Amino acid sequence: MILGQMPFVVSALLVIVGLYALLFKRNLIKMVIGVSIIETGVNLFLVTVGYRTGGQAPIYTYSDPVAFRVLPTPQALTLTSIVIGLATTALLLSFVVFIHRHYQTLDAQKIKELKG
Amino acid sequence: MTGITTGFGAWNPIAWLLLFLGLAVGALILRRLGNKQYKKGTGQTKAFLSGNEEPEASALHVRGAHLYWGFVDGLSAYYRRVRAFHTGVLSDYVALFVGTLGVVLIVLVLSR
Amino acid sequence: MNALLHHAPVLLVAVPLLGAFAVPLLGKLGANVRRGFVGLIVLLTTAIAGYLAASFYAADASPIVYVLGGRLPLPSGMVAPIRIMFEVDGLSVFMILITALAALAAVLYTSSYWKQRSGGTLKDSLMLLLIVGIFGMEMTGDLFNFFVFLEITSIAACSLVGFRVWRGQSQEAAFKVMTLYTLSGLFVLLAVGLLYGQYGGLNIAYLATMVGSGAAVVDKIALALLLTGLAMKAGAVPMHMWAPDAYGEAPGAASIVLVANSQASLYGLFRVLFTLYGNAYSPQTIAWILIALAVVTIIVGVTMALVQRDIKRLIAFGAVSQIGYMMLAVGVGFAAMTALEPSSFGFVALQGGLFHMINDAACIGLLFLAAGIIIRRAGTRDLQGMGGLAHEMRWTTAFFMIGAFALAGMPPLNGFASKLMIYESTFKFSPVLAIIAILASILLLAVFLRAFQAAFLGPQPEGANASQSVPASMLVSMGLLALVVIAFGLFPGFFVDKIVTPAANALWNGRDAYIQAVMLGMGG
Amino acid sequence: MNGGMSIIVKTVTRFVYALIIMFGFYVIMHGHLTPGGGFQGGAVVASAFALVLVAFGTAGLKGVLNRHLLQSLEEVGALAFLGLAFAGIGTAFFYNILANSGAVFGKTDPAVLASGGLLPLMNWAVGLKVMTGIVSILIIMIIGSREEAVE
Repeated sequence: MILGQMPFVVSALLVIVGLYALLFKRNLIKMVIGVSIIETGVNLFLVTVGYRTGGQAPIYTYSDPVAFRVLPTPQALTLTSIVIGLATTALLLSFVVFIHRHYQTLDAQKIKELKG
Repeated sequence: MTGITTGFGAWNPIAWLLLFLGLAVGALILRRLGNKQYKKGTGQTKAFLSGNEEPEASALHVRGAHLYWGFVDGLSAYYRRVRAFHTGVLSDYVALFVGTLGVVLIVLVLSR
Repeated sequence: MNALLHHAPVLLVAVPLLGAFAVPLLGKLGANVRRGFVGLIVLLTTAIAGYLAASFYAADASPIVYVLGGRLPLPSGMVAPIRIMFEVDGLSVFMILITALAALAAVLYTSSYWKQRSGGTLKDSLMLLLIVGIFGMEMTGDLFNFFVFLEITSIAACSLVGFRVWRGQSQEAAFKVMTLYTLSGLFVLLAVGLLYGQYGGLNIAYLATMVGSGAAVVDKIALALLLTGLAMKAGAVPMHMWAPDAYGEAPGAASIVLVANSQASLYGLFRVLFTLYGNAYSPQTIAWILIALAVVTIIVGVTMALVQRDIKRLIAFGAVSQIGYMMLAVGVGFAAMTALEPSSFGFVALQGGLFHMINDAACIGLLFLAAGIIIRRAGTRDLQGMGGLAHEMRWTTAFFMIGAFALAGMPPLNGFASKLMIYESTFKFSPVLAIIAILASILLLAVFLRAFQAAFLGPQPEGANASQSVPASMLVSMGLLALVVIAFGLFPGFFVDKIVTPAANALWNGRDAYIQAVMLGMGG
Repeated sequence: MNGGMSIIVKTVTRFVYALIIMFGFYVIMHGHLTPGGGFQGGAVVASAFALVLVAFGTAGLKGVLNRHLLQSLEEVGALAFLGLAFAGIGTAFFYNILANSGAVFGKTDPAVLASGGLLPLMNWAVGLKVMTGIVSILIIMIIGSREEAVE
């Protein structure tokens, strides 16, 4: 029973680790990695939500037509969210490249020209 | 059709405009009744600054950043705090976001 | 129901999407072809939006459901509606009108703005993508697709903010905004996952029938995640820090679409509170959370605007404070609606808050567009370094004045009408809130007088490049918004009756209709 | 960066990259039958190019890939996807007109490549968009970081 809850615990831990990176790491690349880790945690959560004990993968080709199949919606959600995550990470990293070019630093504490 | 009623009051911009125009015309009429005896270009039309020379307009102009200096200075205790609050550091933005989430979460879960 | 009207909701998303994908290809044929194409796409989108709205209001204003890849009724034997759906009710149509107005003004303005600089292709593409995302958010009947469109707007908006790669600050702003947007998107996704795990469905109408029947804690966590994430994207203090950065650094025309984007997030918040959750969980608490956020937003937004030196950041903080007015009005409305005996002032508050949304889009849009011209002419964003522009830019001066006065709530412009509705209903609810709102509004007038005095009055500073004349398309674009401001100001009763009341009705007592439109369409 | 990596990596890459591309196309092709599809297959194909870029340095792809061509192909993929979605507008946007029609991709029996109606075509469109898109992101980022090194 407790083992069954493990994926939820792990995804919560991943979210917390990612938030830790965002809050306490000063390097922008590490902050991007933090965002990615939160994303992974959320994706893991979505996949776990779709799990049903004894359910078969919803692949029509090979499954027994009467088998107990899981609904593929959570998998579809996860895939979509992974795709979005790829775009987000790419965009964030390209901003980091340009920030480094202009500011000559990746320290989040020093990149604060816009304030007040 | 043009106005709105709020349940306690009403607002009709057309009526307001008519009233405004009426008052404006009235004000103009009052102004026409005034004294036209002053002479242009003499001391009668100049600003009186305790007998000092009037500086040029450009020297008197207060540029945007200095407007409301007194107001801001009067509230300097508030502004010091609220400007320090806007640090411009991303980590602080995230901290405020997550902090607000935490507060909202606690309030919601504790409410019945 | 004819074919065009039937497909109108999906065409609103599909047509700009087609434009966004085709622009880079057409861009190779030359800038004029591309510009004409973008104009055509946006005109077409606006026409579809107008047609949809006109038919919607002419009919009985009941929700329209569009099923992608199928038709109603859905195949029988389903427990939950598993289809991608668009659901358009009075509130959605109202938001669509706001977005269409912002898109039209932005594209008109931008058609000459980028003549000197390269990269217009990508900017047009991103702008259309942002419009796609906003329309999608406002129409989708599905919580997950709401997240997808939210992310589309995030990516497109942040690319626009960071579009000026030659400015370090714009990269900084884009990075900050993107991180926060992504985080809020992930929180929303987490909430979607929680609700899905609890009830096995994603359709908003279906979830609305189920909320409250599962574990209360899970529902409340999901609500907190949704509320905070969407309030952040709308720009509520203390999560508003990104807003001045983003609005300030985005190209002039993009700022107005970003305002529409913030309002779409606000729409999402209202949808979640009123339609999805209704009064399932302690609605008074939720309403007071909203009101508390709103009061802080109003005060901090307007006082910070007073001390800004960058003209775009000044307007941006003004925009933040206006978001507070909308949240205040809707919070009061929510509190009144879910009170033991609902009273009519709550409905007036809702009307006022929603009416203020479209007014705010027009006024803030006007100010941002005028600020773009001011910056271009004065060659600086610093209020200290500009001045005297009124001597040669009469139209821009007039438009800026109209926008500023309207936003600060000067009669007889539109801001006064909506703010009056907010003040009077809020006063009935709690006099202190109304007094704060009125004082902040007066302060807002002072803020914009400062910007006006700095930019337009006084002598011109040394070295101002007075040679450039304002392109006609920019004046037309600002004229369009100014026309809206004046028309809404002079005939508020007409517009409140026609477009605001259906939207307020959708929030006030439209929950059942929204649910039934989908649930009755399910096969037995 | 221009020199690339060691001889071992280069040799292995020569062996592997064609296989990776083939596997990617397989994933795209069977998207409607097995796990995978346009995005996954496209990402696999793009990873082959990424491998070549890492192993041989930027010189490896010079002349082979044209950034403008890639971006045009990406738009073509996106437009094809949208066009396929528009194909069903007689009933509804995204309506699958070919499915179960018995025509080209309309075979009704499962586990046949020519089934699924518009889905395999959409997978191809998405696959094209994703592979070209990711490769152009890679190229742009490499160009970006290289200019930085010059400064």
